[in-house]
Amino acid sequence: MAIPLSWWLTVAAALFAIGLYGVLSRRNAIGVLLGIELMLNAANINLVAFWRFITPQALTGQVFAIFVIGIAAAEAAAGLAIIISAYRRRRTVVVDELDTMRW
Amino acid sequence: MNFPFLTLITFIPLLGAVVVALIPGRREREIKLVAVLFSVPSLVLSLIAWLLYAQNAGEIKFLEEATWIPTLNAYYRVGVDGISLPLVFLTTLLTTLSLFYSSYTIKKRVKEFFALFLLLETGMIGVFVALDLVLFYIFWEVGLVPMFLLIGIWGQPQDRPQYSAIKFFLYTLVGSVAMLLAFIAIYMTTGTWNILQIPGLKPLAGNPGLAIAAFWAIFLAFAIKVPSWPFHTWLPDAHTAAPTAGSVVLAGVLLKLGGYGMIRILLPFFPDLFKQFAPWIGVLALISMIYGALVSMAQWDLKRLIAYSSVSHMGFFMLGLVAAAASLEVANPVLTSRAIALNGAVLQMFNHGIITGGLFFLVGVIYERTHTRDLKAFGGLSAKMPVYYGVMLTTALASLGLPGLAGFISEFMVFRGAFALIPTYAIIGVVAIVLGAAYILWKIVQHVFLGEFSEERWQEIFNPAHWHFSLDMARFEVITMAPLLFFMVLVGIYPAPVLNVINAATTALLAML
Amino acid sequence: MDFLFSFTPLIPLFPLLAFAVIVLFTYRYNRLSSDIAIGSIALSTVLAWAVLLATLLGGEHIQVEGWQLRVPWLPAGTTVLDLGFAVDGFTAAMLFMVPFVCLMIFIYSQGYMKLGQPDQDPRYARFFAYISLFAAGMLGLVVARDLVLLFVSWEIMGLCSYLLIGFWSFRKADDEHHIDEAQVIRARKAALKAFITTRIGDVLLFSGIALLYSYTGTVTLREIFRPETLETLQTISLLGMPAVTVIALLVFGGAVGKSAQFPLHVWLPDAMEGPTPVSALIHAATMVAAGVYLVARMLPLFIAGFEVADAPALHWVAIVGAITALLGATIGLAQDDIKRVLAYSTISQLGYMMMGLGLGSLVAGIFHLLTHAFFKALLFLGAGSVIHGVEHGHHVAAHADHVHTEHFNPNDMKAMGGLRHRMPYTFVAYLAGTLALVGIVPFAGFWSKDEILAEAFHLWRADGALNLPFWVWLAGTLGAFFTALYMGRQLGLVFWGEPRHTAARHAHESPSSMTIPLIVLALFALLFGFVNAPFLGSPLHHFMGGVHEASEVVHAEAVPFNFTVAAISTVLAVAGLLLGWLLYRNYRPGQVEPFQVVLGPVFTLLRNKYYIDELYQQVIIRPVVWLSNFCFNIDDRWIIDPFVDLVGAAGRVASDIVRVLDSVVVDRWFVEGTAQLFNAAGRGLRYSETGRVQNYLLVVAVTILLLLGLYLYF
Amino acid sequence: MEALIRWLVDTFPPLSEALARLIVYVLYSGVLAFVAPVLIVVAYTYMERKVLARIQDRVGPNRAGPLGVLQGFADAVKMLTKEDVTPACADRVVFNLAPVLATVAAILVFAVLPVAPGVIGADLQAGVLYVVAIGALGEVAALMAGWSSDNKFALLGAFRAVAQLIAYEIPIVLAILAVVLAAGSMQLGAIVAAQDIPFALVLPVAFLVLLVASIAEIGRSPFDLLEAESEIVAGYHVEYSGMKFAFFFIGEYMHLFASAGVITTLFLGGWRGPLASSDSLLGVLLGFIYFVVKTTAVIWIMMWVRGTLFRIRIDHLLDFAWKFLVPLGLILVVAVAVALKLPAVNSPALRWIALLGANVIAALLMMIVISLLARRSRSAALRAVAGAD
Amino acid sequence: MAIEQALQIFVFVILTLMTLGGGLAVVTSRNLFHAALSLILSLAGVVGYYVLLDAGFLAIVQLLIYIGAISILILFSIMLTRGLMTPRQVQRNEQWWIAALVVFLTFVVLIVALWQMVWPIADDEALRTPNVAISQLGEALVGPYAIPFEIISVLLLVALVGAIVLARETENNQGSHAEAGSSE
Repeated sequence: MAIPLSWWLTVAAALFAIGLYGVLSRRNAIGVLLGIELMLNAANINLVAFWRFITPQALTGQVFAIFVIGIAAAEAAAGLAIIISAYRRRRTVVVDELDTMRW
Repeated sequence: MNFPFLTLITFIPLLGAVVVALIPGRREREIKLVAVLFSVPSLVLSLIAWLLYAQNAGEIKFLEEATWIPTLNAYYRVGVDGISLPLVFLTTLLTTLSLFYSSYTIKKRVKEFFALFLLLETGMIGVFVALDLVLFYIFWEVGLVPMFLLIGIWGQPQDRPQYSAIKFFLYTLVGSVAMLLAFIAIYMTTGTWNILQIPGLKPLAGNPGLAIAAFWAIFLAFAIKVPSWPFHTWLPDAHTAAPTAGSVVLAGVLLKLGGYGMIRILLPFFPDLFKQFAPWIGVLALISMIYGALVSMAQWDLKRLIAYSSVSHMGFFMLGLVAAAASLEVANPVLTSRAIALNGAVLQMFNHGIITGGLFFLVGVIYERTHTRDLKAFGGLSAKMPVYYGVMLTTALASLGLPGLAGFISEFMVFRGAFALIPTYAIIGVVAIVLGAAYILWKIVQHVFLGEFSEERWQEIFNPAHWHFSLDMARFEVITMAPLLFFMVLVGIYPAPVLNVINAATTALLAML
Repeated sequence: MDFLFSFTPLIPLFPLLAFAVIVLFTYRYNRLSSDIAIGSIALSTVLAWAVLLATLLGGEHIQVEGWQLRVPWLPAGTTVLDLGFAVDGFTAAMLFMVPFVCLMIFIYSQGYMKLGQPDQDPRYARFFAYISLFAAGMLGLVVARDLVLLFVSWEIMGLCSYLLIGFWSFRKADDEHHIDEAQVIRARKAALKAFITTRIGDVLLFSGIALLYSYTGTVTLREIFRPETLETLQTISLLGMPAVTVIALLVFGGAVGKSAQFPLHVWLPDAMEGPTPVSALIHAATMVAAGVYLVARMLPLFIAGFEVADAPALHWVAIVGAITALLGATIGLAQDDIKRVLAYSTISQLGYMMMGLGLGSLVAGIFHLLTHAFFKALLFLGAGSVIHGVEHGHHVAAHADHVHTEHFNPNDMKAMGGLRHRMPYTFVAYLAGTLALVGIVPFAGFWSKDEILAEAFHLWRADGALNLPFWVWLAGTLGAFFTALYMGRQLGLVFWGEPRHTAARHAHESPSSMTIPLIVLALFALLFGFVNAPFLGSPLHHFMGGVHEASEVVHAEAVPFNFTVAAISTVLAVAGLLLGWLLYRNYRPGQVEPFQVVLGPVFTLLRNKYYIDELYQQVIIRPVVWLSNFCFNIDDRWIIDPFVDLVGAAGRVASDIVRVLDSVVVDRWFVEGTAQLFNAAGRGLRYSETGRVQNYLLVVAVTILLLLGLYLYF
Repeated sequence: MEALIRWLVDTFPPLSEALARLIVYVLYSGVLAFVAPVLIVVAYTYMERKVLARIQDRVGPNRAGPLGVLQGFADAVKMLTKEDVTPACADRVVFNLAPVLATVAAILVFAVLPVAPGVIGADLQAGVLYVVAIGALGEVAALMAGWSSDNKFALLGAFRAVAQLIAYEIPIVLAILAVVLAAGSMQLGAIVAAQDIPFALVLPVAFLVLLVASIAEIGRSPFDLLEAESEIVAGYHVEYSGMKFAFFFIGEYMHLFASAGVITTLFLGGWRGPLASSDSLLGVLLGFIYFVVKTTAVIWIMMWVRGTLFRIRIDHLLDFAWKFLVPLGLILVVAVAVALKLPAVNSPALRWIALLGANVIAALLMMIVISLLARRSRSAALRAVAGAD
Repeated sequence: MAIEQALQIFVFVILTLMTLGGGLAVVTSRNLFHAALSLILSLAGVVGYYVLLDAGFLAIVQLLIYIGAISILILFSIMLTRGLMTPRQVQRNEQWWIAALVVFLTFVVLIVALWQMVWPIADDEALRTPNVAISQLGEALVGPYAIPFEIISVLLLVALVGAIVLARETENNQGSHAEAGSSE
């Protein structure tokens, strides 16, 4: 392998940070969701990189990456359903305006 | 087996109770749904545990052990064998069905009802799985409170629910206090609370007087719960007053706590004393059987009738137990006969849970429609409610021990053992079977279903405005009864799946004595 | 041919399936349901006959040793209880009769329950479900290899009899179906009576089986009859008797209940409240035959007891049989209901069978069982056809006259008369059945009844003294006379003379679905006797006589044909028949009955069935009901409960005192103070909740950042 | 392919094996990306026109070249010389990317198709999964096109396209899953190798499901709702013209050929046929010919269907996928899995019979369920078909 | 070997540009549709990463599920809520600068952490042959990882049902809103 582990981890960390920024700063709920997807992918890159470099004979890393993808699918479906549901009820997907839980 | 089956089975309902308690009381639909859903994992897990339990191994499985109260030397120690496993399954099944049924019929203080019911389930299962006397005692008491409240709050006003609830509570409490004292006495001599170890240590062997006192103290606790004559009068009141689901669980599971205690604690701890006193206990069993049947025949209240029939049927259980405990000199392999008697006794508990639970559901069916249980008010309903008739008839026939249905198998085994070991008792006990047929067919079937249907009388008791489902059994009622009917037929036709498990455990237990 | 035996378990299965299918699925479709029921029993018949054929062809070995199949069923301690099926010559003989008669009855029922007609029975499909289950029970009984399966089938039949006798017990009284309220109540009582009465017998049988299982460790018939097993049973003593006798008596108790023998016979006549095909089913092929079958099956046990006891169970069988035979025949003389007469006739004929078995002859009893099944089914179905016809006549008459009629009972023989012209097929068939029942050469009943009497006669002559066989023979011969007498009376009342009611005048022949089974059964009533006719070499003896040989206690040779016996009974039969016919041929309604003129108060006694029902009511039922109320009062009002309440009241007083103390100090100060503290705290902290998820998330992120930083720093 | 590499290394010694391999694969992908599309589009548009014409009792193209064979080139020239219009409010970047993506998606499928013995771009372990995954790119392209056109018909077309493609992707996956179960591998090469009996004969129901669903997936009549002229003009590519439209057009025919090729590979034995083998050049050529012939046959069936059936309604279309094909596929997969695990199945012949049985059972079960449901249906026509009234 | 390594590094850099660039576009783009398309770009980069990391199966799965399913779903829902998605709208909330700061710090901390860490890299032999067949993966999923696998399945089912329930519920509400909505 020409590329050392730390590069991968750095890239993953960067992607994670970008995603986190999206989650924290987007006003739009779908934008938040996009950020979450990026974070999940960052985690996945880490998992696969660890698998590749640390335990290449074991399957754990790949298996967990698959689980993460599965969870991401579930999360996207449920999240979008919630967003559309909220949009239909409240006519908005701006996160700031969805503050029913406020004191 | 590392997977903590029993802990999960026992405590998921408790978690459910907490969750239900946290839902706002207005959200009745959600509360009902959550409660039912939280009772399902226990059911599934207990079924899985049953299937995983190696059929022909008699020993305790799924053992879990942890230090709990070091100062008391008390452990959190749970495990099941073939005797408790069917009862655990029975508990989870009946609870799930009760919750499901109640989610349609309970209208008042929904949240409290469901939370308490789940708590009750934890208490009941805990008794069956506990292998430590302290734990056993605590679970024993945990089940008491919710039941007390269920009867007191949701009971029918005309049945004096508060009176019945307090009666139930005090009766049981008297017994359990006596039991606790006896447990402490046992601990003093053996130094352990471990139910599995105590038999080997011969508790109270050096002090016969105290041993006899302890024996009767523990017996009192269990006999009240079973209930055996003359400690049974709480039963008809409690059953009558309790809401349908409460009656189901009361008859289906709570009575089994006593029976289970007799087998798990009384018999192994004091085998010799049990043998010595077997004739007396046998007499109590006979009185319960025949007296219960006779009183049952005198009832005009459907629920009371079934309540008394429970006394009679649990008498069968005691007879089997006595037969197993009192091995007289008979010229055939005693172990097999004793095992058969004990198998019959355990199976009788299981069957009684299924059948009488079903009967109480069915009483609920008619009560929810007419708000009366007076046998004289009905008549000719089979034409009006054919499905109800069919289901009730099947259940009633199972109760009276018709071959091909569950009740017969256990009665046959009990009497098979009793005839071999205590023939005189058996011959007297047979009378109860005839009486059973009489009160069930004469009172229940004939007065409710047969005869002429009178439209005027029906108009008096049935107000369509209060009943929103179909007149004949509604779908949720059929769904509630379906598993019970399935087990009645299954056990009646092919009892081996249930009996294999029981048999292995009872054989091991008897071999140990 | 042996592969045919593997079909044996299917024989009871088909009707059982029919039951399940009808009850669960097709109960809304009447024709389909009855077709399913008839089809299933027809299949069973075919299979049963195939098994019979295999047994016939299998030779001596199969007929004696039989074929069997075991299924492990009930784990019991270290052993396992098996269930199973078995076929031998005896079973095969029963398999010839049972499904076939059932088939005939099923076909007949289709007509009787008025399929497709406007007044078709509203629970038509259910009826077929029940009779299918009934047939399944009987077939299961016959092919059972062991006592448990036998008992299961036995009880299923009990249940079916309950359901079917009470079949008309819960509908509104209505004119359409000629149901009045009294009949509804009667049906319901009869059903309960049948079940409880037979249940008493069942419990005895149950005890017997449990004892047998306890002592021998097996419930398999074949194993029980092993000589060594029987010897063990002979040596064990129980209640002062050899165990084998006790068990045999208990088993016989079961048979007494099921086969309506003397002390427990009361349910059978009341069972007439069910639809007529049910009566035929109960009386001919299934229910009552079960008791006789059971005794015959268990005959080695009885005979083993015969050898060791002072008062052997076998004698009790004969005595009870003789008493029943006479009792039934005499009561039959005084009944008006056409079906009741036949019912008492059944009781009496069952007595004959028990007599035969009580004399130790398996074949004699069973032969009579088989022939009786055919001709009694025939008679009942014939009676049903008559009732059907008269009912129809009543209907027609009521419409024609526009009179809303007085209460009319279509079963009343005194309302009939002259029906031989209106219902010719029924009449011919009925006549054949009567002749067979009475025992006229060459009808079936002659051969079988004669064999029982000859057996008794033979045993008497062999001994010489006035021993038990003599009394049995005497009772049998007298019974034969009475049988002829009441049948003559019935023929005279029903078929001869002028119609005594408008209904009888308008009666008509029944549909072909009813008459065809009648004709077929009539043929059997005529011919079936020849399967064991002495001059043909008693084939049935050879076929099933050896069944119990393995147990080394039962003998099987046929008693030679005895002309004296035959002559005496035939002469008496002919005389009785003629007498009854002559006396009642021209009976007019309202007239004093000829028998009453002759017999006086005895006739009243007979008419009231020796007051046995009333006796039971006073001696058994009322005390039990009283006792149950007494126990209840002890429980609830007098002793136990009041004591409990007293204890409770004392506790309450004590608690009241403490309560007052508690509410002031503990509650007011501590508990409420704590609550207020937390309340205040909660009010202050609530503003941190902005309700925006991203704010919260930011907090989470900052926290994680801090934690990570801390982790790195340290 | 390997043989070619070996030949290259042997003939030009300075070439290392890696380099040779690179050259060969680059050449192959060049052929797939540039030559094949043109040939396929020209050949099959011509074929389609001819076949449709015959079905409609016409002659079809007959002017350009002998028998009109050059018609395709003529069309191409016309299309390339047309004005390239972009709507004013369009999202330009996305608008321009969409047709490229559509074509690329179709071409990418060829990378894993074994078109001749030993000739395959990449015999991936998860080959069939790749085929399915690439299909998703087409959906993205449709969405992009529809959204960026800023046209309500285009957007509706895109919606329809995505709903339809997603719906029919599931039966495709299920049908392929049945094949994968039967073959025991997801590698396309191995699947071809497993077909001693073509899977169309072993799993006829799966074959039919895949055929029908493929027609829907490439959006041809009777499932051409995404470009139904009478309803939404031309669907998602209504605003496209000229070169960009040509890309969509090429993409469509590539997709058609790719789908038919997948069906051929999975069900008709791919390149297999008498004498076809990777040993000799002749065998390879023969194999390629078999593949093309089989694929053309499948395409012909699709054209036949197009010429015969009329377009169905959008809700029926989705109902058909979700309520018929998906359950059928599920039942089929379960039945096939059970059939393969039956203890008695221990010889190829028995396997065949068991699988056929599983197919029959699945189809029957589905029919029963459908007829039961139809009896209860609110639609009188359905009930009449089921014979309920 | 050197060529191959250089090639790998080249590809890595391209992919990183795709991934991170796409990611930045996702979180900064004002046009949500573009953001979603950028997400696809970014995810495609991750696909390439997987290929580079010899996890071919994962790459295909990523392609199938992220690009084929999740992205489509997101695009779809963006279109469904299009009325509010106009680019004119401000897409950052008022806490964006705090978020940026925190994120940057997080990134720094992460980088520091992972560069400090000594990773237990496997030996060369193992590194060279990370050969994982799909069949092994499949057996692992139904073998040692069966319970998590089942839980994931249940989770997916729950999500499916939940999504449907949510959508349906709103549809019912839609019915009651219909009068109000029609006037728009």
